[in-house]
Amino acid sequence: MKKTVDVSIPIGPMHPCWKEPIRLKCETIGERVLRTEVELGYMKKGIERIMRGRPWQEVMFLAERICGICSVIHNMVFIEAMEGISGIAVPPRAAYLRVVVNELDRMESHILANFSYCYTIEHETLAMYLLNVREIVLDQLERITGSRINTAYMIPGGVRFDITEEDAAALLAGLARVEEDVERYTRMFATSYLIALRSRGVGTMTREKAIEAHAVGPTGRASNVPECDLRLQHPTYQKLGFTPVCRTEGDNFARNMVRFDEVMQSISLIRQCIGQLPEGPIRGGGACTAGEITYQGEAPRGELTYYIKSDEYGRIIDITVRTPSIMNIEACTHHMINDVTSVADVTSTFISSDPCVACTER
Amino acid sequence: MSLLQKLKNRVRSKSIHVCFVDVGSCNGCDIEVLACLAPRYDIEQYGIYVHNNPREADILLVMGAVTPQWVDKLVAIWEKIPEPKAAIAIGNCPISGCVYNRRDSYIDPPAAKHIPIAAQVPGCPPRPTEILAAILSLAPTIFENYEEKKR
Amino acid sequence: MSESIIWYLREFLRTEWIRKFLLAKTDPLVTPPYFKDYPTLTGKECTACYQCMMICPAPGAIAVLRHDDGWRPEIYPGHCIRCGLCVEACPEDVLQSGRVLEAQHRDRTGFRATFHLSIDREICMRCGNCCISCPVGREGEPDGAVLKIEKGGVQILNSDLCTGCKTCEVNCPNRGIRVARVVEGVQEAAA
Amino acid sequence: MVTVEDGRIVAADNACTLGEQKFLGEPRLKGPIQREGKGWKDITYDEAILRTVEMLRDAERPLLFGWSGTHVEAQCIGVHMAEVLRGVIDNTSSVCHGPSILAIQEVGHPGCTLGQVKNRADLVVYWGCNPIEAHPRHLSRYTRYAEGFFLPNDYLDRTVIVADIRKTETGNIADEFVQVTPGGDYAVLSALRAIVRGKRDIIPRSVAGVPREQLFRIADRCLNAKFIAFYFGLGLTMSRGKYKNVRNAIELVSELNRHTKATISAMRGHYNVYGSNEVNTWMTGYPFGIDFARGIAFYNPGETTAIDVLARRECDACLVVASDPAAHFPRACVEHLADIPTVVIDPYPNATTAFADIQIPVAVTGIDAAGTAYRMDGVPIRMRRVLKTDYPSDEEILGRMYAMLQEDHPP
Repeated sequence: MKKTVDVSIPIGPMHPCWKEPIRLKCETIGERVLRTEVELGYMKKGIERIMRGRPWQEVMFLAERICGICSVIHNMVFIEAMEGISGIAVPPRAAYLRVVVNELDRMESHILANFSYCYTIEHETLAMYLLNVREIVLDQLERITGSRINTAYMIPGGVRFDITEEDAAALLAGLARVEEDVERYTRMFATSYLIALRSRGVGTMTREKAIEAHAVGPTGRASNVPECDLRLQHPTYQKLGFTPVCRTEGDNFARNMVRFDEVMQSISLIRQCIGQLPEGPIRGGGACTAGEITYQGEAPRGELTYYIKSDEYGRIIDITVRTPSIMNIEACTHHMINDVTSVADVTSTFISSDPCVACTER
Repeated sequence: MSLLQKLKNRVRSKSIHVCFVDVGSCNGCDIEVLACLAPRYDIEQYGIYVHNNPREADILLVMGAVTPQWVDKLVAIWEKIPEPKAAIAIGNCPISGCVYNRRDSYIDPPAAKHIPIAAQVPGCPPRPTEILAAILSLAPTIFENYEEKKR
Repeated sequence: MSESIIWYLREFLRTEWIRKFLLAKTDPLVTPPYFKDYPTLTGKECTACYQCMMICPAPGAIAVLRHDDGWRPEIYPGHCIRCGLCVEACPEDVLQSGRVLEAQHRDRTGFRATFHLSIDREICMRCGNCCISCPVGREGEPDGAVLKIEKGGVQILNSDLCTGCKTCEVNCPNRGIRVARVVEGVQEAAA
Repeated sequence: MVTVEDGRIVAADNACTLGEQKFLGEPRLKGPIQREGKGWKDITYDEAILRTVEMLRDAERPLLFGWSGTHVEAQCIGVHMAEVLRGVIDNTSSVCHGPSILAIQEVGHPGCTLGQVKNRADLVVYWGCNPIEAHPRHLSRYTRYAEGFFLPNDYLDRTVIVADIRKTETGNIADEFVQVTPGGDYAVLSALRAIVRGKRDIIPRSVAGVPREQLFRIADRCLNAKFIAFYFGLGLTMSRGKYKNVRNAIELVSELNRHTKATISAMRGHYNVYGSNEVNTWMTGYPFGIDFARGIAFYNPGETTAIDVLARRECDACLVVASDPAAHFPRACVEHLADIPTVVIDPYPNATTAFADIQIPVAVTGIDAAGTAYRMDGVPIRMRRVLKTDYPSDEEILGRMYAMLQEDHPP
């Protein structure tokens, strides 16, 4: 009998590269990895179940705690979906502030993803650099919202806190520091020979495959699928004249570079927002009512969809969340990890698609 | 107290190996523990070294409301850690289940139901400084004179 | 390769880097003033209106307790998620956390809420947990209660007295009673 | 407070679903009925009493069962009747908290009244019972939600631990829920005793499905409490181990009493089952299952209890008072009950009616009859009557029967 697989190697659920519990089973021949299977289910808490029957002020926090890294976008999509149901208008100042906070969150998430990648390929210097830059971003987040993670900034009809002149100035100063540093680290990443060895041409996914697997977020955009950026459909981003970042290589390197570029893009978006920030109120009021909606937004990892049905008092009757990571994990196992040359590349490729297990399993 | 014991106390309080396990959190505490690694907080200057092997750890950081998948695995990980050891609950989830602790959810908090928890760091998530302070304040008291206490 | 080595040399020969390398010092670990920590008491008098309990999104995080010298809200660390909503909801400014109170005064923001009680008579066991645990009307006046078991079921006597504190909902063993809290964030126009 | 319209109660205030059903009542019989062929015929009270007395007179070994749903005065007469008849008298506790009583006979009963619990208990343990469904107002009147004198913030000052084999509705509102594998109560209680004794190191990783750490937590909660009220239900008494479980629970409580104050009580079923035990005890010396066949009171659970008497097919006439054995007894016992002449004295038709030859409707104590009843904590309470109806009370019916029986056996 012909032996097809030498050994099946499990990676995880507790593994130094994974920050969250997930298990990969790699079937290998020699060093080569033939297939990979993902085993999920270590984080299932039943958040959608406990959301039912609750008003927005409780569901908002549960939505936020679907994922701690991209908490702001979960909050934003949920709140904007509730506003869509109830026909609540957002004051323009609040809409711009939402973009500011959302982009800050995207920055910290992208920097963290790149940190994880560098950590996984054992480039710890760059990893620590990035982690330190992330602290500056978190400082800005804390300055505006009062907390570093799980900010609870948006409420139906507006945001919770206004931004003062000094805060805006401090924010811009912080962003300048971040910009300078990230620019240097991007150069480091792009020119380093060692990183290139581990990244260029590893885990390649073509545009066709990406569309087939419905890859979203930076993973999709690295494979030249710019239309997967849902910020193109958001009214505030349209006003800001947003164009997505896009690369064509579709390998680990491209995915990280897309995230670096998006950090730079976020900085410019925030600057634009602060520059154009209209005067006026930050809360418009308005109570949540009954209705049904499917609403999407662009999370740091890609397309985030909420389906919500509510009753007359704005309590959630039914809710379904589709998070980006599930598409990316599938795309990763079927199209990227296939036939990589070593087990070490499995972890780095998997991390490069920036999987978020807490999002996926809820 | 023997000289050897004094030496052990000294060494143990200056070299704390930490292993962390995420038993169903939202990631918030996870990344705050990661942030401790950042040069700003620089966990290693205090002699705390993070790595994810329970067999060489002294302190287990537990994050997350315990999901059914982890109930037995958490105990297994705890028992792999060599003595002297301690577990710290990071964040609200292992202390009370946080916002997930409602009827119909799948979780089984608190973590103290499954393994002995020596200290708790409340917060959702706690700041890295709070995590650091907890580890630093706990470690010497737990490990001090371990051999003598055991007797 | 060579380019990379040159690049690395350039990176490490920057004066800033060398200074950092030799005189490395971690930033002082300070908690910034704008951090929303656990709410603390301002010393103003609590009127036991239960708005904080109404808006609190975490189970068991806050409770308004009776002390010898009056009412006082108590925050339970380990349950509290430091969202600061109670600070915003409190009409008497009893609590404060970070810059929340200050920002609220500056922006004149607040919450407006209405409450609707509903009872599912099919599953209600009339155990009376809701009626007894309801904090409203416990002091003295007999007509001040929101709920009472009367005429074969839990009756809502004074729905306008309900503060939405959701004690009844939490203590109902089988979801027989529900309190809908319709909250909207509002802002007064700048004067 | 109840609302009365046209001589019927239409609504009751402050009553749970179970209590309200008691007050509203199902349709009651107009008068006594006797089985005739496949149907029933109406008879008068005099006829009914006469036939019952005849039935009991003719019986070799009559069984007088029930008594838990009636007042103390009627129970007294019941005991006298059993003595005169040299029959067996048993109450529902033989299929309910009988094992608890056996355990109490062995090791005593550190109990207290519900008023003490209400005012002092800061930790309430419900073991193997589901008060929300069986005693819905127990939590709100006496334990968790009641405003205690020493506990100004009632439910926030109290902790509730629920131990059961599955998560019940009471478990939903408990502070700590302990899931014990079925039949594992003895082991868990023993482990807790060991922990309270300070022998933590001998506890295995998990005891009957309860992790060691959780046992430590519970024990610590108990040791740190000021006053513990421990309530157990049929989940403890009627699961494997029976009275040994209860004995172990009582010993855990006395163990805890070395550190703090702790009391234990059973969650009794019928409103006056405690009274029945009391009456039997003060009159005969034994709480239930008393056999007068030898002329003196003889008590041997497993021999003189209703189930055993019926299962051995010894008894040849049965008087059921204020209870429903057909709904709770094993099949063999009910089959025998159908074979022998049976008289039911109960306000409402129930499952036993289907096996009875005569049913005599009576007034309900607390609604249209006055009487004394013992609460589950052993406090006698005089119950007043709210309605005036023509139904005779249990005491009246049984008194007449006893008077007739006494004529046969002059003292």
